[in-house]
Amino acid sequence: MTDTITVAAATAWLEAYADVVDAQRDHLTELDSAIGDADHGANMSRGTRAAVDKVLADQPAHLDGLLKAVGMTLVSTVGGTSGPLYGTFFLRLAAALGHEGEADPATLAAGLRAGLDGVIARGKAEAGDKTMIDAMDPAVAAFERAVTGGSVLGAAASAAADAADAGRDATEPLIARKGRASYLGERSAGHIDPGAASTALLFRSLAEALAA
Amino acid sequence: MTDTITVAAATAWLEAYADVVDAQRDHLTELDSAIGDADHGANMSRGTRAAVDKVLADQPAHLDGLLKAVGMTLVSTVGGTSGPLYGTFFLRLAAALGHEGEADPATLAAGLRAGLDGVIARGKAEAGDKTMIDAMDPAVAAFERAVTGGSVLGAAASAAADAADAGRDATEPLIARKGRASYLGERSAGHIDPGAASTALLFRSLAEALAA
Amino acid sequence: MKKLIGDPQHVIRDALVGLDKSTPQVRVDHDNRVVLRAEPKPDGRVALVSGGGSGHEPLHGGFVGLGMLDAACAGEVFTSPTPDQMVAATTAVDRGAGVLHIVKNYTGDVMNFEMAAELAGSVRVETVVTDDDVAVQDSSFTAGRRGVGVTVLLEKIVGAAAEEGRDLDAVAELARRVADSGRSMGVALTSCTVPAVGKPTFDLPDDQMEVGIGIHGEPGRRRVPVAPASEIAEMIVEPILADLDMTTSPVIAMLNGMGATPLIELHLMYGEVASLLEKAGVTVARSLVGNYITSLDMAGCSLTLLRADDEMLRLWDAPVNTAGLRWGA
Amino acid sequence: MKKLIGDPQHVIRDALVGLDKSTPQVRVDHDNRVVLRAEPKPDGRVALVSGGGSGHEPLHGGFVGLGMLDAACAGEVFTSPTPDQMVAATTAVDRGAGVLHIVKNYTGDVMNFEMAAELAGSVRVETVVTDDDVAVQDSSFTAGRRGVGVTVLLEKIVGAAAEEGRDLDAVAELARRVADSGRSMGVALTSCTVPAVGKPTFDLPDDQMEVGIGIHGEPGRRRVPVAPASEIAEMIVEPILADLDMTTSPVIAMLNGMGATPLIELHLMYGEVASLLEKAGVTVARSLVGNYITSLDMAGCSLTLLRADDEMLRLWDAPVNTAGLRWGA
Ligand SMILES: Nc1ncnc2c1ncn2[C@@H]1O[C@H](COP(=O)(O)OP(=O)(O)O)[C@@H](O)[C@H]1O
Ligand SMILES: Nc1ncnc2c1ncn2[C@@H]1O[C@H](COP(=O)(O)OP(=O)(O)O)[C@@H](O)[C@H]1O
Ligand SMILES: [Mg+2]
Ligand SMILES: [Mg+2]
Ligand SMILES: [Mg+2]
Ligand SMILES: [Mg+2]
Repeated sequence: MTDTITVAAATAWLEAYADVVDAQRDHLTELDSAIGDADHGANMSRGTRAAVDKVLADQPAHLDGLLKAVGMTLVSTVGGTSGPLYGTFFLRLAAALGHEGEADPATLAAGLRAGLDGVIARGKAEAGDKTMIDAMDPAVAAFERAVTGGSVLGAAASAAADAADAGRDATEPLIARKGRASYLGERSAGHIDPGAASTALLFRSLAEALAA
Repeated sequence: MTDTITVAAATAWLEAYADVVDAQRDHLTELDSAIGDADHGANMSRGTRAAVDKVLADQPAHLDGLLKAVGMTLVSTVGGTSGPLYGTFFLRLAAALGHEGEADPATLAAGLRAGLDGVIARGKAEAGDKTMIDAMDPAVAAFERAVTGGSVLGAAASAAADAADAGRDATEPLIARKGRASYLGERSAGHIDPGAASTALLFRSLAEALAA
Repeated sequence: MKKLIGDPQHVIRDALVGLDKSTPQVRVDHDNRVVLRAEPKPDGRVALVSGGGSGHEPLHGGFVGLGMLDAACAGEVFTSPTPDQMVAATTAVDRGAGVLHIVKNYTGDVMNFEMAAELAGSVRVETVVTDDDVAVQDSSFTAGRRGVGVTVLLEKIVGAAAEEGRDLDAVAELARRVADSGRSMGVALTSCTVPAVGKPTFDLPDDQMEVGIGIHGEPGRRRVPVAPASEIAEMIVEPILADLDMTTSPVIAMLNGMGATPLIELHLMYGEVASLLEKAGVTVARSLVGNYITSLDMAGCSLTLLRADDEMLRLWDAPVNTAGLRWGA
Repeated sequence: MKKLIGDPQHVIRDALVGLDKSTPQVRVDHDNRVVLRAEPKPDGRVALVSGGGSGHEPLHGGFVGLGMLDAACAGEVFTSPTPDQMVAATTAVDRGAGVLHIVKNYTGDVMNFEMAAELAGSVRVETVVTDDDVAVQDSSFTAGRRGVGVTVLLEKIVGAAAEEGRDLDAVAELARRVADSGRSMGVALTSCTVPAVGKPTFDLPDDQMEVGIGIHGEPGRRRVPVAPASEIAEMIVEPILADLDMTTSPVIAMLNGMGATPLIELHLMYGEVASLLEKAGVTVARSLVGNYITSLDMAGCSLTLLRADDEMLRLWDAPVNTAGLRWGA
């Protein structure tokens, strides 16, 4: 058995993500109520559900087709801040994985890095700004380290998910410098960033899909 | 000592009324909240206070001047339903007592009856409609009976006040057929009418002023 | 109580200062609490005076100006103004052609305007009383139906007629015709809080609403569980249509907010109402959605339908320039 | 949650139905959730497109019509619309002279409009970003100041300029000048409730208010005890005047309600604001008091002051015919 992410696995990733976002919808909104505008749960749930529907209807045969459909659907159904950012993440990932039926660990690592770079380019946030970057950046780095160290995909994704969780938790004391939470100034401290929480779920879903 | 109501006693009546209305202001409003629009306390307090101010400033020498000033001030400061009605009551009372320094029990009885008739003419309510009439009508009747029976003014006023209290309490089960409370239909039952409550205070104040 | 106010006893005084400063269409006589047109109308035209308790803004002060009222008397919150105020307004705006008093049917308003008409001396006064609230049933056993939303439509239509130079009898006749042709019904999701009282007039649990309310924060005819907009639309459309056939001519429809209901909800409710009217064969010729006759900070809405003939529609479309209603000028 | 709605997930869809039916000035593209003028403007004129999250009504859909916007994109509640909607709006309204995108400064809005401008193909697009909220301090360490009330004034003034036939560069230049010349500040007495969430976004005790709020139900910069209107006026006037000298030319003043604040309170607040401005030597040339850019059912208000030159005042006075703002037409 070769260690790759297939179209089926990527689809499973997306489905797992949509499911956990639905399950955590109120929690994500709760987080966004504290330092934002109480829509992150609804935004992510609307977008991931639409992406699943699109992918199940289109049944794309290649990774780029699949992930591009996800990215486009997120862009055109989510809106807000998370729509363009998660959309960009998947569009860059699609481009990096290419017109293939599967991708090996190094390719996936490069794809995740490309996705992260896209989010940074679009949102212009840095680590420590109390955004989804604070979960995404350590997750991608952990994934790369694991792959470089010879881990199989499942283990690398699991390490990435753990790093994302830690990154998410580490946003709690931070004062936000990007997004809506930044308007609160010091009052933003003491709350976990909602986008970091949804990013942690993204990597946990990947780990689950690749472990299965 | 002759048994009359003097300008001083009438002034004391008005002052006692203004004081008790102030003290019961929130209670009157409470009653009006249940079946009206929550302004009866404010209305009566604004009007009686303005009437006291007017009378203390003008120092009218005769009963008609005094009571007309009270009636006009109520009309021009209260508004709402109670303004024209209590205003009319005092204007008719003034006319009946005439340009005199004092009035005997029979004259006062006739004056109160004239006031009541004025309120009925203006408001077109009948006994049992759940309005101030339900306190005023038995009060005036009791006053007349006492005077006819030979009571002194203080005793007659006290009998009137008791009758007004009873009339007020008797409004509780009634379904309103006049004023705002009538809009509630059957929901108006179970609450004392605010105007009946302020009328009971009017007669209690008279009894106090004439007992002193 | 959370309100943008100073001393709760002086809310009307203070609000009139702001109305005056922000509204070029009016000037305020602060002593009498009368809102007057900044530019009085020409001699020989019939003038329109209305007024009532405050707390219904923009009614009436916000409807003073070209094509609508000449003066509005502001009472205390939910309390009819006094005859003195009405006399001051009437004498100030009379241009020799007489004055129409527009009175909402409440015992206090009717009595105070009656006294004012008696006291207005040489000025010829006619009175129209609006009583369009179908929530008040058995009106012979009550103070009669309340005057609510039709008052707004009447002030607009009759204001335009007065502007055209009709005489007092014609203006009063038209006013009565408008009053007879309109019906309203309202619901409340919350009570309101009278500033001088400091707490809500009535308690309404989170899962209950009042049906058949007036505009004075009074409870309605009945309390029902909170319902979706489509069912609320039925609660306000059906009693109106049951009371007056609205299919015989086009109607002017006003979906009115009670003060604390945001426009997005009024839009949504209007959609539900419009689809019921369509089904019932009612043709809406003109519509108005917004806060026009309110109950302080009450959440809820009311619907007013006016059976409008061609003349009323033409007068409706005529220019109006007030703080609360403006077009064509 | 007490609201006049049906399914909380479909509030925007349902509200657009009602807006469409009640507003002759617009027609709604329900598939794209774009509000368009019923009568498109003539060829060769620059078109104005705005949009943003819903919940701010009448902004933006209520400002579509002659003299103001050509199209407005409606996002979910408090959520920027998507680039697809903006592209649909932009291509629908382009009359060959290009399109101005009017964007309130929020990360999501800016990014989605950016993507839309990239995707708009052959249509020439210029963008103006409003960022007038002085409550956001240290704007270099944040997402920058929020775009709030100035957006309304800009849409009116720049809409009039586009109507006159100016080219896209001139329209965009004017728009940036207006954006630079306005400042806003807001307070909230209550939170608001997002329909899909069903409970208030934040808890605010009965004796506390938020100072320095935006328009998305977010908490403000600080929480203070509820204060009388005169002190609240200081809280909103002073930070604006400290940020931009408003004495060098006359200003347009907008005292805006957040959605659940009744007009009587806005009048009263305007009186307090006007007297502070007078003392500070600020001349108010035009004023607007009412609900123009709201936060669902939030109680509170915001003040916007725009330093207006003669050209802006002339364009302000030009005819406008929209559901939310209308005069001269
Ligand atoms: N500039 C940015 N770069 C990256 N992520 C950002 C940026 N601004 C905000 N975010 C993320 O977006 C999340 C909010 O998303 P969401 O609530 O869906 O959108 P909105 O803030 O427009 O309501 C934040 O919690 C944060 O993680
Ligand atoms: N037609 C009437 N005749 C006599 N009294 C009346 C009539 N209508 C109402 N009232 C009295 O007026 C009282 C209400 O007064 P108030 O609250 O001051 O005025 P409003 O009802 O205009 O708010 C009622 O409680 C009732 O006693
Ligand atoms: Mg959000
Ligand atoms: Mg009352
Ligand atoms: Mg009253
Ligand atoms: Mg949002």
